[in-house]
Amino acid sequence: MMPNDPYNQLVRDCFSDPQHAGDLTNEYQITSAATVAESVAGDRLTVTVGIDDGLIAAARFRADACPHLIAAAELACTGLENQTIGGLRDFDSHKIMRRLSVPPEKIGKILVLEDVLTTLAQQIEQSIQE
Amino acid sequence: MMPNDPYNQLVRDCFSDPQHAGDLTNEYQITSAATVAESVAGDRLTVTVGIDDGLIAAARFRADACPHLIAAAELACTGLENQTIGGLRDFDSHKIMRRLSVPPEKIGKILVLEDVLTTLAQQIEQSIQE
Amino acid sequence: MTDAIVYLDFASTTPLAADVAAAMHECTAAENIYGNAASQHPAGRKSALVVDHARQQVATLLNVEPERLIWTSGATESNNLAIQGVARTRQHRGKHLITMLTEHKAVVDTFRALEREGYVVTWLAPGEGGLLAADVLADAIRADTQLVSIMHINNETGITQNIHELGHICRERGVSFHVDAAQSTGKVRLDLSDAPIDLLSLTGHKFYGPQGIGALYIADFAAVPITPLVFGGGQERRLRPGTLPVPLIVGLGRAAEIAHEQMDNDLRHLRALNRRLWKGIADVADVLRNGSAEQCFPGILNVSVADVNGESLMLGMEPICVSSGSACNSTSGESSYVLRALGRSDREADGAVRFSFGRTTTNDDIDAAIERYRYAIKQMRSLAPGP
Amino acid sequence: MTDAIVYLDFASTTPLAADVAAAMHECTAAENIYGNAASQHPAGRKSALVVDHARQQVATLLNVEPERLIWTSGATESNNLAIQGVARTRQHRGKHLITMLTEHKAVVDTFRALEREGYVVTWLAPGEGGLLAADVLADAIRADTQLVSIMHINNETGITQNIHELGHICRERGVSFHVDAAQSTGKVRLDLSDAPIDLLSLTGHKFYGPQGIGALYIADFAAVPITPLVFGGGQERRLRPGTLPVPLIVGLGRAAEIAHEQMDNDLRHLRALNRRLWKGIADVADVLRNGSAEQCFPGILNVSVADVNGESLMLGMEPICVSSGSACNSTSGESSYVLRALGRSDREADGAVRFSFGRTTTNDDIDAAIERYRYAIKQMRSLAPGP
Ligand SMILES: Cc1ncc(COP(=O)(O)O)c(C=O)c1O
Ligand SMILES: Cc1ncc(COP(=O)(O)O)c(C=O)c1O
Repeated sequence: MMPNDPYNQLVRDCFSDPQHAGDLTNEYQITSAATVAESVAGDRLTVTVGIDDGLIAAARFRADACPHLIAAAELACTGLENQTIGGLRDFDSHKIMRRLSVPPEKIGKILVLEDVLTTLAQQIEQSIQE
Repeated sequence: MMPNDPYNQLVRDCFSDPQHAGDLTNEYQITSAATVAESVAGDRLTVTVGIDDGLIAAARFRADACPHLIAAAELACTGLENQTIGGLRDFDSHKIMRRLSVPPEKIGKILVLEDVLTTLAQQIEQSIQE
Repeated sequence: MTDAIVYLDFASTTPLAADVAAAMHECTAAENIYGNAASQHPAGRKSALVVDHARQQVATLLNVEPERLIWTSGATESNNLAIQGVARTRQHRGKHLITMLTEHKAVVDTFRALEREGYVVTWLAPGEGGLLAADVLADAIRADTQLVSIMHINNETGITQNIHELGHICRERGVSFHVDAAQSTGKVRLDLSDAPIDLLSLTGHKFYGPQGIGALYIADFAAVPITPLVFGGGQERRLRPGTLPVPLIVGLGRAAEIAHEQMDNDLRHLRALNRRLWKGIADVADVLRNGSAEQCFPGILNVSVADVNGESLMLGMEPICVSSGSACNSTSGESSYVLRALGRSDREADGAVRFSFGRTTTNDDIDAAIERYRYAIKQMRSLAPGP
Repeated sequence: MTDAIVYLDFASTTPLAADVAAAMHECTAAENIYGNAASQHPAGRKSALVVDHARQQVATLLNVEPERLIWTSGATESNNLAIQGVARTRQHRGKHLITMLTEHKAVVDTFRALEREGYVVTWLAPGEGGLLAADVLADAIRADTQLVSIMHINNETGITQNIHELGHICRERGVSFHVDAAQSTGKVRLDLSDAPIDLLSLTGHKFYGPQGIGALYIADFAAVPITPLVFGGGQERRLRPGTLPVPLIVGLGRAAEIAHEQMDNDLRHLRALNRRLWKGIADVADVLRNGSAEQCFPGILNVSVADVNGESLMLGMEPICVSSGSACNSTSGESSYVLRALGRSDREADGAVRFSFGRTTTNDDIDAAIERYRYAIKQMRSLAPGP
């Protein structure tokens, strides 16, 4: 990586070989997916989680987005697995942004990820109550 | 000589080793000298001729002037020797300027030479009449 | 897939030709030329001599008299000198100027700056195929129009304007005509000897010459007087003072000479590469070609898809070096205004890739680019959420 | 006497240092760096990296932050950008500007152009020893003064202004201060870290760097906003757009680094050469030294005689390359306005010779110059008519 590279190595790794790209089948007690589209740039992000026994057993994402958001989604999915569903609300996007060295002008874009996770949390809480 | 040299080889030769620089002693039937000073640039040119039997036996110059005028004076002195004194009036400065590739903006300066020779011709004609 | 850099961004800047580097090296090292070309002493005259020679080389390329060329630092400066220069000199006659929406930033931003000063600019939209129709230009010219500036080859699409036809209209109407030929000089034949072109900008680093040197061609100094941008010594007819960068000028001259000799070969080579590249990607689903093969310079192939993020596509293209229509690769923060002026949507402009290639590009380079482009599009699409 | 060229015109332009040439060659040939530094792809990033490094090298030389430097094509452009740039941005506040009569053409002609546009310029004359006294500057500053521009080292005489003292007066009075440091950068210590200098111009080819590249130092972009001369891409904070000339920038950076390391040695060497030269010609009848040893940069020695034609003296000096105060060596057609402002007569200015030397000058070069100067003066004098 060159010092003036807009993407750090973690972004590049997550981007070129995302381990959590894709969807989930209905093998979990709860499978829930949420999509948020950002209107200006047209970025879209879907996150799907599979819940078993109150724990996030698996998390996957799909994105039509810039490399930083793709990488952020990948890191988020990695981090969410084996967490309780509270993790969706406690999610610290700023920590991820620091790890990914997201430039200031892009921080707004990455917040889409928080929106998706919040939406997911709401959906799941609702489906548990039902 | 480089093509963009402001001085052609003839100017350079006349400048670096003028054969007719200097004055004349009174060994001629008539020795006459004239000086013209150009007011703007401060150029000064003296031409001295020695006349024997109506012929210019010797011609010399002194100059505080630019290289083109020095070279023109040298060529003029060379050309005048062994001419009749009519040569002072018939002197063709344009031919010399062509040989010296005098740039257009300098032609005015070289005309100082014509002035000197005309003055000389008048002086000599007068001294013959006396 | 290849891990080595494959450079397909020749429209941005070209590598220095080996012969150009050699000429510059010979000038500085072998012939020990370093004098100030404005000095009359021997060291200065040595410099002036090679500067004159280079001016002749560029003049030969354009088939003009060498005295018509003014050295500048590049096409940005040449464009500014021409446009600001004419506008300012002529402002007492009228403040109306004409250009196109699809010009390079160095033209667009110059006109925008003049607008802020009170000049009135008509921004013509391209018509069919990105071209400016002659009658559209004719209709735009007013009694107070002082200058028309139209680029020759577009830097993003390669679309090539009919500058001769447009120039004739300007000449008929007595309006000065400037051409930004940064992308065409040294690449396509440009005979200015009886072209109706008053001013033309070029830059060395687009045709294998050095970066930081360009020129402005001025057909007639008396007919089209220009107010300088910078003031100082008497260099370049007082239009562009400053110590002449002798090795750069030597490099630009040599690049012009090589371009002149190689042009037909170069063009043949580019046409073959262009066909190969398009053949390799034309069947990617929903791919759009920005500019048709007929009206485009073959060294550029610009293609769009609407359903992938431009920035990610660029990263996915690495280590193939191409240029994008996306916001993130530009300092302006918006997707290509050129492609949008051609009718592309924001998303299509954002998902554009400009492949540009040149004398040293090989079939292998093109094949690597095809493979990578197909792969990147496929990856992006497979990663995307459903509609 | 020698027939080989002896170059003593370092104040006009310096030969490229071998190490600078090597750095540029390494950049282009060995490391194969040619990308557009504004491109985000790998080839572009390679270029951006070396550009950043060079900016740091120049910043170290001046002891400033690299972000404060804008690349330009040279000091002519830097001076114009600073002076026109501040004048235009500030014109609503006031149109009064201050400079000196002894500035370089790139400053003088810029102010003259602004005068034609309606700006009011106060032209300060040098006082004792060519220096501008602090109180003279203080008295000239008015309520509507926007900019003071004073050169550091004079290019004809080497006279060195007290820029710190002058800058403090400007700062006290809230006026922007620009310094043309074309002749001093890389040659004398210039620590801008807490200097009262807002803008400073430099150019590469005066300190063994390449021709065609320079920089403008801007202490505070917000405090001293500048209207650009050229418009285009977003390069150099939009203050100076255009594709960055990467090898030139690398060369300038390396030249700055070398200058930083060698400065004390260089200065010691120049002082010795200066003393040797003056010792060799001080006894020529009626020779005048233009500028005293105490207040002059030692790389320049300017001497006059009143009774010889300047142009012929220059030709007589060949093959020693020096610069003259005479009309014929300049494009302006008048003898040195700088020397006349110092009180020299027309004839004294016309008969001036500027010897300027540098890192590679040897004692033999100086001795050859002494011999030739004495010989030429003798020849001219022996050829002159009586008084
Ligand atoms: C069409 C066009 N005009 C002008 C320019 C500016 O050239 P330069 O960056 O050499 O000043 C470019 C390239 O950047 C260009 O493609
Ligand atoms: C004092 C001074 N300022 C400005 C300049 C202009 O520099 P450049 O010719 O590199 O633009 C020079 C040299 O020519 C100079 O000596």
